[in-house]
Amino acid sequence: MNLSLLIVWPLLTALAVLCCKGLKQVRTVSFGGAVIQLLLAFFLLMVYWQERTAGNAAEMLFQADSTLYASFNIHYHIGVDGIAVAMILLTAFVVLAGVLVSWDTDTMSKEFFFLLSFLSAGAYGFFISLDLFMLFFFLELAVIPKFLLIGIWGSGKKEYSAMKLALMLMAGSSLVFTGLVGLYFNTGATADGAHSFDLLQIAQMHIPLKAQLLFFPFVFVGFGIFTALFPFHTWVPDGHSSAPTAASMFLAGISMKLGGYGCLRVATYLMPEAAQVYSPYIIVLATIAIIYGAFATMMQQDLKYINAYSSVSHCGFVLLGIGMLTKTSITGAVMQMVSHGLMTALFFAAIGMLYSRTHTRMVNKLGGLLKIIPFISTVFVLAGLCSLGLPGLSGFVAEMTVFMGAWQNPDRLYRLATVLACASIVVTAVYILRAVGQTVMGPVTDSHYNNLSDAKWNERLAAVLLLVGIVAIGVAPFWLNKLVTPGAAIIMEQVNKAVTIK
Amino acid sequence: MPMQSYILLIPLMPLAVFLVLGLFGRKKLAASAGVISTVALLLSAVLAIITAGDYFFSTGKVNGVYQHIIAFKYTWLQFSPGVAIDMGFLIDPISMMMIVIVTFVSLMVHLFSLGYMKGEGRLHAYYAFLSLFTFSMLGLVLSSNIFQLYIFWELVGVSSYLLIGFYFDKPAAVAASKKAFIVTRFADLGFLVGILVLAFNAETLDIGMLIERLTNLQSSWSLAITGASFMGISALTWGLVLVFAGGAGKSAMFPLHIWLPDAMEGPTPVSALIHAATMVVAGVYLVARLFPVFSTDATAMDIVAYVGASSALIAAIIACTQTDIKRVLAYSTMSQIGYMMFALGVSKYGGEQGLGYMASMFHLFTHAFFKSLLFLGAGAVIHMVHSNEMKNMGGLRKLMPVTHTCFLIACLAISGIPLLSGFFSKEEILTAAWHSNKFIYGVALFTSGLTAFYMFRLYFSIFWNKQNNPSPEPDEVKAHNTHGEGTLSMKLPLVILAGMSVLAGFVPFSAYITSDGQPLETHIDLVFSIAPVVLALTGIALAAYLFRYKNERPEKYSGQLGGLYKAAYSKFYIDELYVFITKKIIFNGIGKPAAWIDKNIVDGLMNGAAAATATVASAIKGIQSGKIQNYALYFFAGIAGLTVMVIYLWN
Amino acid sequence: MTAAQIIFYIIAAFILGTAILAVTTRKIFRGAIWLLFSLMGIAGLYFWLEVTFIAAVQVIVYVGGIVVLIIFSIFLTQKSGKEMPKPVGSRSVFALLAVLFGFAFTSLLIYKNGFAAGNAKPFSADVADIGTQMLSTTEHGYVLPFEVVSMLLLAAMVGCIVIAMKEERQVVSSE
Amino acid sequence: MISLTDILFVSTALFFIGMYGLFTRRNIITMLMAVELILNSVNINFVAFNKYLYPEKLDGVFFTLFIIAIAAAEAAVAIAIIINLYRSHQSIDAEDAGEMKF
Amino acid sequence: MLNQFLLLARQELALALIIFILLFIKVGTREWANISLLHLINSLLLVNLAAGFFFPAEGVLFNEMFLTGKLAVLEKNILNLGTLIISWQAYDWLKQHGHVVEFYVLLLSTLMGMFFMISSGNLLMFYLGLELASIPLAAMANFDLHKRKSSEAAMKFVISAAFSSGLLLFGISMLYGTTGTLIFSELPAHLTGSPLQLFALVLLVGGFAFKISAVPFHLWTADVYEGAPVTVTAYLSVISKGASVFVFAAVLYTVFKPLAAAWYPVIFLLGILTMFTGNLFALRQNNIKRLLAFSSIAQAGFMLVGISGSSQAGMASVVYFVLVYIFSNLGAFGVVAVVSALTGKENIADYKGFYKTNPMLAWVMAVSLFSLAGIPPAAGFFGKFFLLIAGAGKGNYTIIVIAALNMIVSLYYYLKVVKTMFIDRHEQEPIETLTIHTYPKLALLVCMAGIILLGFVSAVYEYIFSISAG
Repeated sequence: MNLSLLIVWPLLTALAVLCCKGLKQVRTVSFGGAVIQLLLAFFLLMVYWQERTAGNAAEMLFQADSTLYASFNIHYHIGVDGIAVAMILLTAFVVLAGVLVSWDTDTMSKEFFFLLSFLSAGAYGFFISLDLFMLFFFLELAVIPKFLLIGIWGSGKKEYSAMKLALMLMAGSSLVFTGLVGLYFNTGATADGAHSFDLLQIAQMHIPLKAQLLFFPFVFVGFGIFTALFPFHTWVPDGHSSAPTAASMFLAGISMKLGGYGCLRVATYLMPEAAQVYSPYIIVLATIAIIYGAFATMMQQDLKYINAYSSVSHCGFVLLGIGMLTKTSITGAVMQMVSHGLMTALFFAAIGMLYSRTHTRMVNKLGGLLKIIPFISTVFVLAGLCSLGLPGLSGFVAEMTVFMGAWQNPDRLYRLATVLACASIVVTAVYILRAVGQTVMGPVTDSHYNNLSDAKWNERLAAVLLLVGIVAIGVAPFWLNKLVTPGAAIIMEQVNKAVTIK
Repeated sequence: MPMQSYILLIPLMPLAVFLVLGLFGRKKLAASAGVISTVALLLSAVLAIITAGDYFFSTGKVNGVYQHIIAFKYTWLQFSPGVAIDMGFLIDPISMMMIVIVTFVSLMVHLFSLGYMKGEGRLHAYYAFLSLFTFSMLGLVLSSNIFQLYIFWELVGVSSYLLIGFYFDKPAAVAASKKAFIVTRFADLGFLVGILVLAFNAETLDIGMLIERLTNLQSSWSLAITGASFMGISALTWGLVLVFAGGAGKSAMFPLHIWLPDAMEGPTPVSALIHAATMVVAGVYLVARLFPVFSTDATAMDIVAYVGASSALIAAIIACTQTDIKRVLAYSTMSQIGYMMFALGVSKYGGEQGLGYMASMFHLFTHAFFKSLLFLGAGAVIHMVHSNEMKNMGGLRKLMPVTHTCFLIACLAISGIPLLSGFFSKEEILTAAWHSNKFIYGVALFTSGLTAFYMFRLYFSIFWNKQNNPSPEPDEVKAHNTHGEGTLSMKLPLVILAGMSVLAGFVPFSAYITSDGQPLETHIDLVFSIAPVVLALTGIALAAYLFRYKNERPEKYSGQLGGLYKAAYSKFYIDELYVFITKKIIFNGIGKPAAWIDKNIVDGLMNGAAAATATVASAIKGIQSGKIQNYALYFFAGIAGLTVMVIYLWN
Repeated sequence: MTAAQIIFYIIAAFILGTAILAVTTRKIFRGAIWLLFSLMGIAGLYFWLEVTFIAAVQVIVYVGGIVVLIIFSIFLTQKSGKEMPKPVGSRSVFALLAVLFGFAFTSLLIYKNGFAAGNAKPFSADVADIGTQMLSTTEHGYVLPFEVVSMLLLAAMVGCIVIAMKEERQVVSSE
Repeated sequence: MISLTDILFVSTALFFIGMYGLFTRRNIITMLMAVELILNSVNINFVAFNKYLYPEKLDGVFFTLFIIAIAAAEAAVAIAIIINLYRSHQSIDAEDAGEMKF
Repeated sequence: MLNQFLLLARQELALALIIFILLFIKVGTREWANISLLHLINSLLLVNLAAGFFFPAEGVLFNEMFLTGKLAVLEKNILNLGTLIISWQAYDWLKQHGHVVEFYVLLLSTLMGMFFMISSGNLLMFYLGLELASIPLAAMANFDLHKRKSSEAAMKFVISAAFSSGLLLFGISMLYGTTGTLIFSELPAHLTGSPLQLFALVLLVGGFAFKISAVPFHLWTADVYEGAPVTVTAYLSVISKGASVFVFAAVLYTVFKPLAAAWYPVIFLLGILTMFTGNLFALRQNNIKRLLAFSSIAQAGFMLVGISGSSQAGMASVVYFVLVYIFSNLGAFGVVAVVSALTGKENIADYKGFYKTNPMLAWVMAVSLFSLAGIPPAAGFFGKFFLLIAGAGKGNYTIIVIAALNMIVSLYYYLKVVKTMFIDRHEQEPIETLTIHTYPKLALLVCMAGIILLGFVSAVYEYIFSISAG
């Protein structure tokens, strides 16, 4: 399969959207585009399985490589492994759902859907990049559309949030950039003696330990900002809560995953020794994020803040999984990324649906909606249950994999971190049940609510789509596990190959 | 074996019902939901009984020992080589017993609900949740993998949450469901970490393998887990105690019991199913499931025993003072589970020493019948008077003769009156306790007296003791309630369960279910039985004295007991303690500061960085003074500075 | 001390003295005159250095051109005899310090550099040489810079005309 | 004997005198005068270097010539601008022409 | 000789030719209408640009006073292109202006000065080119004849320029005194690093720094940019700066190669100071021209980072960046020019609700600003990336960290403008929907095309890289 299609198609969609007139055309085109994205993603999954079952054991499949800038040795090098395929699937799901929930965006609809498609192109590009330059290119590509999406279509203190998000993400990518340049200059002799940005090539080389130690924090913290690494997570609550629904879904569902993916693919994979050295720090920060995010969530009143802070907590699991440096934990981290992406997108979609009807997101102002708008409320409850790790939904599987993997690391600090992380699922239960209990259960707090109408077809479709993903992972995690594990194994091989320095 | 092909159907039937009702129930199947799920469950129950019968009477026994059979196994999630979550069915005596109990009680509850829930809204959801619960519970008891068990464990918790909160527009129900879930979640944390500890050291999640590796004291796994220690306690103990914590949470053992009384906010049939017969004994089942491992560790066993015994006693004391009939039953449940738990705790593995194990399972078995009967009876009463409070009841024996009789049988059974089922199982427990721990025996004996007292306090308050308050006179009640004592579907389960409560004790239990699978010879020592029976009768007599007719004595005595009564009435202030810890310490002490820190310090750092930049920017604005001569001066200063620097650096 | 030396010192003192006066006097017209003297002094220095052509150009262009231009512009913009405002106090202190430091520093550098003393080789810069070289395209030819300068003068002229030409102007726009 | 260094001291002094003028004189015309002093000091440098050190070629002399020409052009443009400034500001005090700042 | 002169200096000669055509028109009897004049000039400039690409040749003229090569030709073509774009953008402003011919004479003279500067092989020619490139510019800054700010700007520019050229000359004289030659190719052999030479070097660097407005020699920039007509500001910020950067890099790399250890820290320090100062000042600006002025200062800092790389990649990335920068900055200035010429509004606050009324212009502005901020897929991203890689080539990662930090700060004020245009609502009237003439439109189109395509057409950079060796 030609992977470039994954970049080209969303871009074409975006261009087509620009040529449309009126909301109806625009949304039809972007819906069509998103559906085809999803089909492409499934097709990719299929051919990927075929290749793998046919015995193709290459690290990356469907590679394409052409020189872009010969003098800097920058290549257009793309390819996917199981991890990337999983992330691409996630993106396709979230994008389609995002298009569906923004069905009635009537202000500047053309721009809205254009930016959405553009964003998805960036995300796909990021996940298929095997060249650090390209990776960085796609990473930064997404910053501005997010700014505009929040700033124009957002709510509340949207300008502040948009600016904060843009600046903090820029800070993240700046750090990544520094790290990448550092890496680049430490890639000594390739075949032709030049420096290299190529992920696979660099992985084969040995980056000097000193350089690794110097640049690992840059790369990791840089990507970490994207994935809400404590204490650089503060863009998450503000950004998510101000963003329009689709943008929140995209932000939490995909954008934060860029960071996790980067931490894994670039930081850990390319600098395995440094990953070992820094792993205690990662663990500490991740644990703080998990616990502290969970407790901070407990005190929030705004549903979007609740989900945003819980994202901080949940993305902490991703970092924890990566920091634990065991194959299982890394697999778990990737599964958590996918799971959290779907779950949080669903959550935001549900919150968006509630908000568009009740015009409030305050937990204490809502109540009893289960009776009035059962579909939306059920979706909301399910998202909540997924968030608190109900078996049968994706969150459980991912978290448990992280825990299992984490426990394999016998160090006492790591054990403590694992126990604390486990403890957070209790806190998660507290805040989720509080939100669910006050919002959709209890007596109806406002007589206006009695006239609300339940979800329309587009909203239903969006929710069902995401739920299908969540349940597919939750009930049958083995396929995702099988998809991800080889990639995680390769990364761990790299880590284990590196001399243990601790 | 044909068994394996249809054993899958047992849990899948309710699952299918759940899915069908959950997806399509609201619009199309609202009316027929109850019938569909009842029929499906009937099939399940029949299959379960056939399967169990097949196992116990023909296929299960090989060389006189009941085998552990893996009926089905599928790798669901592979963590690392050897460590995987398998979805499998483990067939052994206790799982067979459990599927019978679960399907049977569930069937009774379904039947009862047909009448009890008539006219309620969202019945499809109710039956969907019930089916989900039944599925999860069956999955739990059949689990062959400890993580699989955990998965169903959680699912059971969620279905319990959904069912308790079924009346979701009642804030008390929402709060109770939340409390139940969170408290058990907290306990599950222990279970989870326990699994991690055990699985890490045993390098497997398969229960059979786990037991095999950890009980073989010479194996490398066993050496590793006993060798590793944390805070002076071996990893094995840690793991087992943590796992037990999970079980204690689910089984409402002191001090994690606080959710159970509140859970009575749910519909009464639900209480009968979940909070009497099935889910709450999951903790006992869990310990029993891992019993071979538990039995290798004395510390863990002691903890199990003492937690069980103290729960039994405390719950019994509290039960004496409660006025909400369902709460009385809830505490009674807790007390009885305490019995089962300490029975396990005092037991050993294998042979005569394993009496406690067998007794515990026996009690679990009998308790399921009479306790669900008690709940369903209470449900029938509540259905009648629309209240849970004792003071609104009284003299109902005429109005509800069937209920009255059944309830009486159940009360006698639980009190341990000879020839009823409770007597047999309780005797075995007391015997087991007597043989290993005299202190616990004393506690248990005292508790059994208390049990008789509070059960008959309940019985007399409901069915005798004419009520004094003017509102609903029995006649009026009758006038108000056109449905009288209830439909046949409500009475039938009561009668069936009453029958079971009488007969269950005559099952030769020790022949089938023992710690090591080999039949055990047990006998009832009449002399030994005197003390508990006399105590029980004393309790009943006391209850009759106090509550049979309306009088001033209860208040007088409770006044005399003073502080103790008040403390027991307030459930020993454990709830308040929890509220203090959660609200004051966790909410105000951790949550609020965390949110505050995030808003002010962490975010303040980010905003501060921006503000600092702005400050610097405005501080240096003077350089751009607009005065050309200043510019020239800066220019020259730049040149001078750079020159000095360059010359300095060059040298 | 030879006569040449004495003359040099006199010229140097004259140049510097008048230059200092030119930049410090409070009367602008006098400043222009002091500048004139200073430039004349520099022309004298060129004579002393035996580069007569430069000296002549100095007199013609500076004295005859630039200073006249400056004096004209003073007439245009200033009431004669009016004292100029005092320099800004703090700035003159800084300026003095900067200048003194600069002078000391530069002098030190020049002193330390130790240029070879005396003119070992003969040096002649007569008008004819300069003329031929100026228009030569061969080695040591300066025709290209010459043309460039001519372009510059042309452009400067055009610019001056546009800017300084008196126009029909309405109101001085005050933004 | 007058050494090159002596001449360079003179030119350097002139350079900094001009600079001082530029820094302190508020009248823009006098600032321009100061600039002329600076350029003259450079001229002296070029001529002196040429004569004393590198007499084979007339590099310095030519440079001086071009500087003089450019100084004239510069002065002309500057004065035109000053006159224009005077028209709009009614002042040629450098302190008055400081509207744009920060 | 003459043939060679015609061939090698054809770009300069072409400019001279246009200047003379204009002068003839001016002194001729026929009154030309502004519009037809502008048509003529714009066509001439287009031809001039196109002609620049033909017959590239390398060679030396006049005893190394003039040297040219592929890189020099390319640089001049880049400047030609920029000038053409600026000329197109100036259409609205110039068509009402009374001195169109004079404006173009001055403009093209300065351009010619820059060409000579680029081709100079000799300090004298370099100096003359520099002066030719700056003195007429001072006059041009005053071309809004009736505006106070314009006069003030011109005054500040001319005095600063005179002062800086005085210092530069002092430096050149010292260089001459210590080496005895003015020819670039002969200089390196004589550079010993004596303190006086270092002093001269710093003075020379100061002169360049003044032209590219590096801190602390930048103070004139903001005031002049704000006061001067938008067109002149654009020219100053792009063409003048670009040319100086080209020459600066070339001079440092070739002439002062022996003193690399001395100038490297200087460039490094200047780069850091320039980035920080430019960005910090830009944060608090309310006038769009002044904002762009400080932004262009900050950009100069980035260019210095590239220069500090002192390698083939350094040279190439600087040239490439200037090309990108021309498109980006002129895109932004083009919008400002149109708005300023048609409405006279130059404050950022005036742009509130701009997207509602002028979506295309707002997009152009936004994309240009993103390119300036270095956000992909705009070419500015590639430009900055290459500059920084070149700058870090010597293993100096500090500068990368600092540059990255500055990219965050700069993003803030660029986004502030974007926010104003796209998000804010104007309380009163927003800028009305503007009808734009073909020329400015074309100019903006070219800019957009450049910004979007330049990054992906890697051949451009690779070509520049291949010719910037040595």
